[in-house]
Amino acid sequence: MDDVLGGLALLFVAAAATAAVLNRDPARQALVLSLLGLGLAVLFTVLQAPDVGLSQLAVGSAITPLMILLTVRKVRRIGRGRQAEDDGKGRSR
Amino acid sequence: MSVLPYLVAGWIFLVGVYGMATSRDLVHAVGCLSVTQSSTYVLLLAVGYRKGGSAPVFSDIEPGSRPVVDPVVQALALTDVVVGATVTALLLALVVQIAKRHGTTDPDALSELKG
Amino acid sequence: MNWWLAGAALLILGGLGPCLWGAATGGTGRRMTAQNTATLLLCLVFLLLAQGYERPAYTDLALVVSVLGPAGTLVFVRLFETPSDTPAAARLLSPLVTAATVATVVPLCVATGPGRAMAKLIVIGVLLLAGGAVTSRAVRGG
Amino acid sequence: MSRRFRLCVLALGLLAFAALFTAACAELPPFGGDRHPYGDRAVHAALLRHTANTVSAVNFDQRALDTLGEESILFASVLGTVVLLRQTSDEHRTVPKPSPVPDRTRRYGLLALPVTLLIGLYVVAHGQLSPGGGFQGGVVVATAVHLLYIAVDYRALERVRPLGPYEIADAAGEAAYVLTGAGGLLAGAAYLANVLPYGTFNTLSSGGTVPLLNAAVGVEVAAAVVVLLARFLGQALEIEGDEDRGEGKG
Repeated sequence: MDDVLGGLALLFVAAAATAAVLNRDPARQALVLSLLGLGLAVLFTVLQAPDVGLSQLAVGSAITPLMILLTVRKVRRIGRGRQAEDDGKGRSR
Repeated sequence: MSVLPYLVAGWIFLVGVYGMATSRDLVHAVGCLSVTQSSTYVLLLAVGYRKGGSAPVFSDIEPGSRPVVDPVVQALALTDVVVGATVTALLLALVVQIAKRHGTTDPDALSELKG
Repeated sequence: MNWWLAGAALLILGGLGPCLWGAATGGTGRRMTAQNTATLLLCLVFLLLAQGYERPAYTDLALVVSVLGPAGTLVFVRLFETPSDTPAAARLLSPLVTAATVATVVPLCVATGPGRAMAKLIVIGVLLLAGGAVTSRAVRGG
Repeated sequence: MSRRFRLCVLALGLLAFAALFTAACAELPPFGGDRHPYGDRAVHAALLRHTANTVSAVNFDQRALDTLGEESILFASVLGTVVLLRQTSDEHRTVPKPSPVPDRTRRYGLLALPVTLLIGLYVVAHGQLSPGGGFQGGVVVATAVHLLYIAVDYRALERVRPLGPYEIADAAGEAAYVLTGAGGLLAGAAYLANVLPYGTFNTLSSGGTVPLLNAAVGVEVAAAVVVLLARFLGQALEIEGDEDRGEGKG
């Protein structure tokens, strides 16, 4: 039974890691990363490391996605600001 | 089953590096780095696992009543998970700075800007 | 053969696997619904693992997920700018998760018997149900 | 260097790594093997010092100096982030628009906050007994504070989060760890040596200095994450570059 559980958790983590890399939009990647964190937590618990699992859960479930999404928002705001600036300059010329 | 955990750790590492190298957005690259990082935790914990073992935590079992897995590798991975998250934050802060300076987070466009 | 572990394996294969597929493809609403369902199911997986390995200490993980999981989902609800395009089937998911929670927590309570451990299980169950009810509404935009 | 050429180099590197790594896997001790000399000795040493959670014993007693290093990395990266994301002279703050949150979510957030806080403190306090500790519990505590932003409103968060005390707490946590270590020197033993009485096995006060160092890390991590997120929130919601910045520079 241990082998089956461990194998399933490992395959889930491998699939989640691949999906996280292949999602090129950072906001959507953050969603898959949070699932990867959850999968890792299960894998660590199956490998009898609940301490590490708890660590992964605490970090991966809310804090990391929040930081990534805030960065994405900031970067997009900068992009929009630049766009507006360029448009303004184009009109004044 | 005997080498599957090691191979999965290797796969996560490879896929993370591939993502970083082909990324068109630095925020995405930072996400890929954290994927790569997680491969080390998988490898470490796989090395410390003992078949039929339990967690080396004796709040709810008698010491010596069951075989336990290796606590040393767990301690290594545990601190790095949290410290790694703050390093990710530092990298994201750098990305914000780059976006402010150059108005883009595409690494290819950035290298064109440089020369 | 340990039935608790078998249940956990079944939840990973039949619950978390499809959720990963849902979160990695498709529209934003679908992805968020999948992520939300995955966190709620994960809590049940931890409860089953704790019982299956006969380690009451492992329930701490379920306790942490029962509050941080909904918090994580609310982060996405808060910061995703695109309008929600939640699939119609999402309505069916939340009763399904509720039923799964009850179907997991009640047998676990029976297996542990009265005491501190059972109180902890009930607290986790209540937190999970409350969090699930709020987040699944929030994901649907209500 | 063209993109195509770069991909070829990447493929070569990845293939070489895959080949070497697979070869190395064959030589590694088999997964789930029975020989863990370091692990067995670490468990033995932890039990001698009455620490039920041997992982915490390794972190805060046997390898406490390593943890000091890790903690310093954490401290340094928080410092770096604070410097990078500070408000510069050509930027100004705007008041973010309040965003509508459904009543149901708001009520849940306000109820979940104390519960999450309590769970976080429980995880920190039981670090030397059951799974958990300062690193994990600190993050949970910090998440609890941010439920105010996630489920209520940014301004509600700003009211309970005067940043100064959190920055001081961050430094105080780091200092407490260093000073507890120096206590070992004062007692005539080595730096970070476990000099306090070990207490009764499997009680909150067991483990000598382990609970103290654990609490110091908990304070530091919680404060660090709050400070970090405050900077990100400030940048994403409040700080804006001046419109005439491009002209001033050019």
